[in-house]
Amino acid sequence: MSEPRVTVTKLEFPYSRTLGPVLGAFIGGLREGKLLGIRARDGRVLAPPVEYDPETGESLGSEMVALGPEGTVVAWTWVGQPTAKHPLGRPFSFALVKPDGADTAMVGPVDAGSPDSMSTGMRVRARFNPEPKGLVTDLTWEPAR
Amino acid sequence: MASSDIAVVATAQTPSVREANPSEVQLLVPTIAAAIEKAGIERREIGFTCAGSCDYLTGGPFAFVSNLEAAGAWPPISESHVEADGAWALYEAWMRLHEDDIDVALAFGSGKSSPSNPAEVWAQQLDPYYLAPLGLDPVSLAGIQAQALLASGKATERDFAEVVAASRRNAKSNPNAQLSGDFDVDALLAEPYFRQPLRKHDCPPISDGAVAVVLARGERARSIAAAAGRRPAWIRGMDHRVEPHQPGMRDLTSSASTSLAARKAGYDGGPLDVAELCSTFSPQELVLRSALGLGEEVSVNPSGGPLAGNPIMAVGLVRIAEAAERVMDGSAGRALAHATAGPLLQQNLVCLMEGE
Amino acid sequence: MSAPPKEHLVMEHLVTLTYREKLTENLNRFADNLLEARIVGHKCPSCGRVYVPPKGYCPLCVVATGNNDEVELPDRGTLTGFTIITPVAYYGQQQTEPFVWASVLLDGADTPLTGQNITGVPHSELRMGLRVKARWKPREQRSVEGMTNRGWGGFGDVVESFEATGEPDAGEEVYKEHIF
Amino acid sequence: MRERCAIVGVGQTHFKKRRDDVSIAGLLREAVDRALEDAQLSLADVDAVVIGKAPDAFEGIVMPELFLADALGAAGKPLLRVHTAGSVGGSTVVVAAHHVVAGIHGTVLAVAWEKQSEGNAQWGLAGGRSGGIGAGGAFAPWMRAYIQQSGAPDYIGWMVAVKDRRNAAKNPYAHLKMPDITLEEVRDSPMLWDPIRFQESCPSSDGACAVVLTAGGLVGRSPGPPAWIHALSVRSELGSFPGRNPVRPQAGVDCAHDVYRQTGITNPRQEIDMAELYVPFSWYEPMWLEGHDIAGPGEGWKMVDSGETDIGGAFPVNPSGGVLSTNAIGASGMVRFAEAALQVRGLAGEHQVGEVHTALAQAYGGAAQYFAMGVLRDTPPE
Repeated sequence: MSEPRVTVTKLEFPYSRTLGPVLGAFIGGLREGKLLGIRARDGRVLAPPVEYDPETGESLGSEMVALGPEGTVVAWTWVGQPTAKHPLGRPFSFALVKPDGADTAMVGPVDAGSPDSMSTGMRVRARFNPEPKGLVTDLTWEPAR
Repeated sequence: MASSDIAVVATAQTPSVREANPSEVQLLVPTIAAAIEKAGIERREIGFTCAGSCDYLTGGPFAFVSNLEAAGAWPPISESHVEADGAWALYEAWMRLHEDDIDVALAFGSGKSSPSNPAEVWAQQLDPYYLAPLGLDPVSLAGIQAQALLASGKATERDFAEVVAASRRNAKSNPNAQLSGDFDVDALLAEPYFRQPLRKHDCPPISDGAVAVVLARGERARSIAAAAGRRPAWIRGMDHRVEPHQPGMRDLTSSASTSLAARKAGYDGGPLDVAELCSTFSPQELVLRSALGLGEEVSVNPSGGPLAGNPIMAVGLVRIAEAAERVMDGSAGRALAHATAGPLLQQNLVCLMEGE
Repeated sequence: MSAPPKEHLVMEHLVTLTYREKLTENLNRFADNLLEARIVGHKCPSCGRVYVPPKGYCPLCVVATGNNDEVELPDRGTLTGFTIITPVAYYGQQQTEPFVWASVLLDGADTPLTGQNITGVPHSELRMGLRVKARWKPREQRSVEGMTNRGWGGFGDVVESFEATGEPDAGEEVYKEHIF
Repeated sequence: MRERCAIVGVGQTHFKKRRDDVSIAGLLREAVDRALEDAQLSLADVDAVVIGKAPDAFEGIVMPELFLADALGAAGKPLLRVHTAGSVGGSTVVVAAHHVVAGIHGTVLAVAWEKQSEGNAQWGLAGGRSGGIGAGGAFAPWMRAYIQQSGAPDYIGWMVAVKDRRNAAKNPYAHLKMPDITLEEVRDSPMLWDPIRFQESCPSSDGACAVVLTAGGLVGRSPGPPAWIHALSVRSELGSFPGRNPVRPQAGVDCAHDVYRQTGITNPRQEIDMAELYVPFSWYEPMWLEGHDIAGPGEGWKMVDSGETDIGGAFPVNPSGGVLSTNAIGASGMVRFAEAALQVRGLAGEHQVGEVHTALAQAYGGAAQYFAMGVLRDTPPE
């Protein structure tokens, strides 16, 4: 019997997601070089801005708060061999970054060149895509000078 | 919610392998048949069947429909499906057995990870606005968690390696394991990073597999077990809890939902012989041990756990099956099984079982 | 703050997932045979039903079937059901004209081949019971690339169509249990 | 243990072709908030959340309930995802109710949804491949077989379409509202899959539905009238095998007989006051009337013909406008239960059919192989 044939199935679709006011404000903000969070009822500022309190489900309204442009690395890992699905084509860090002014951290890529440049507590700065695509990938972090 | 008269009475699973040539249904056909045969029951005695699988892992919308062909669905059966690990299918079947009108239920879980790139599939499980477009793969997420654990001072990289060495050592006696053997911790630590601070061996293998579990109630559970010369693994309690999704909005170095589920399942921290934990990455075993308050005397993952074989969508139910087998064969008096779902232990299920 | 412009409230995200897998042994042998213009199914050792394409098990008896259960079938059978599909446009859709989607029960089989094209009669004369025979593509044009393990596309691209034979229609007893 | 269980809150979104004003979370919360308001409860009162939707590929998110956990106020609670194809909305109510009936939890929130405009359901139904036949293409041969077997005239399908679209005009949440649609308009609409015409087919909708279920002892917390659950059943069968009767699937027969048995109903046509049935193509109304033994063989279409299934008829079917008027696939099965509950509670507003003591809710899915059914009443079980 011959070696079994390899079959390839591709599931591909260009999804079109409606964002609503809160997510829309964040993604729209990136287009304008702004980083936004949202204020919860208890005063905490959540980044990325979510529509409902993660603990209680309470609706948070839409009081957006300007954050950054710098932030602090809370935790990180190093991606030595990025794949085509990753936001950067060269080695980078996926990190939890707490933007200045926020009480929570968000996951994003840090374009740091080498894992030796990375450390918990390091300061990073937001870099915005000059040709925004309207995706969260319009935001990249880089080590602050 | 503790109920003392529902038990696991039979289990069957495929070996965990890197690539199985049979289709997912073909893996399920003999597995379900074996569980039913071990229970010594007629197929028609099953009053409720519940399946767990993932369309996107199999690679097509409605993929779960094919799995019905392994469940003996003619004449029609009372059946449901969860888009989740088979452990949640077992939860639904266990719940259904509380209603007194049926005595036997079947739960199964199945998944073939080999056709896909799991890193790409599971990135699509994340928040579609803030996380999925980053191509944020589960290994990178686990790397972030591992680093947070190191920074918290709760663990060291050597601890991670020791988990791996123990897993593969335990797996030597598990015929269904995919990875097993004797490994030196220092040698493991000399391996290069894959996602710093994780090395490849800190991550689970890519696996195909299936598992089926028969539950029975009261006298029927006793008679089934007696006929097989074993004892039922009585489910003393079962519960599952979820946490907020965003990794930055919860403490990654602990697992609050595991602790809560264990408490709700009636686990009081008392003596335990075996714990089968769905610790997909080595640091997660440390997080789960701590969340459950397991002492050194507890045998954790005697099967080797997910690091020795990770058939996603079955792997959680495999934990329950492995723990139940220890109770049924009398080698454990009290056993705890854990299953998880979502990124970085977002959702956790705990099942507490005892012998007579 | 002012409301963001409407176009900023939509996010376009192309999701692409690729699945590569070996054909199951039963389908791979089925494919080998199709390329040679032979149609080989599995006969359930328990109930005797013949499945084509072979599933590798009988879903009614829930027992596995294997190479020892192979049976060759004629390339001739009966139309058991059909729909004229007017294709709707969607991402990846290549069909633009109405097409026939018919089920053909080969003589001796217990499961129909679905999704077949029927020629030799106008669409208006399609009917259950119509007798048809495979019009095989030339050997070098036969392809089984579209086959997958996932329950659809199980017949590859090996025939031009099933063509009406002109035989008298089969009776209702032949197709009434196969309205799919 | 068997606890009594009632639906005390019902919420739906406004269903539309594209809800471009909200995120997925926002869409779900619209239904959840309405259901909680109806029950006069808050998220804090909910012990567990059960969520259902059709295939994940419709929106391109694997197990979306995980990212939606926050918006559902599920943190610290059990969250269970059901997926049984088109029947899933009904199955979700059934699974949620079992949490209560089994005595596991006191108050359960059930949510079902689909935001079809994020993707394309035809692409999803085709498994992402070219040459998809759509649900209509799959079901058309069976409808043709029904028409042949029953001798039903063509216009029966048109009548169902007219009835449901006109009913939908009375339902504030329905998607397609066509108060003036005529038989001629349906008859003259394009043939999609013979015998199904465009106006005899369901739309593609964005929307969500939510239901609050609570144990008998907790019903008093909600001021509105409860809809008591008297029977629940699910049945599944193989979608294709030699000898299968897809026109009258045995799983549908068994499921119906199971709920009749549980409620002691011996003559469903007499003892049930109204039904919400999953009818995505018009011919499925008579097919289910017969397939669930509400009407005898060949009698289902006559119930349609005589107006018996109209809002003012003796056995109203789909006064909400049904799936023919509103189809966010994952939600559609739950809407059947929600609308049946509204009827029993006397809260259906303009499409209330009168006094309803006993209502039947039904959903089906896959190749007409998955069934979920329930019987609701205005009085508690004994």
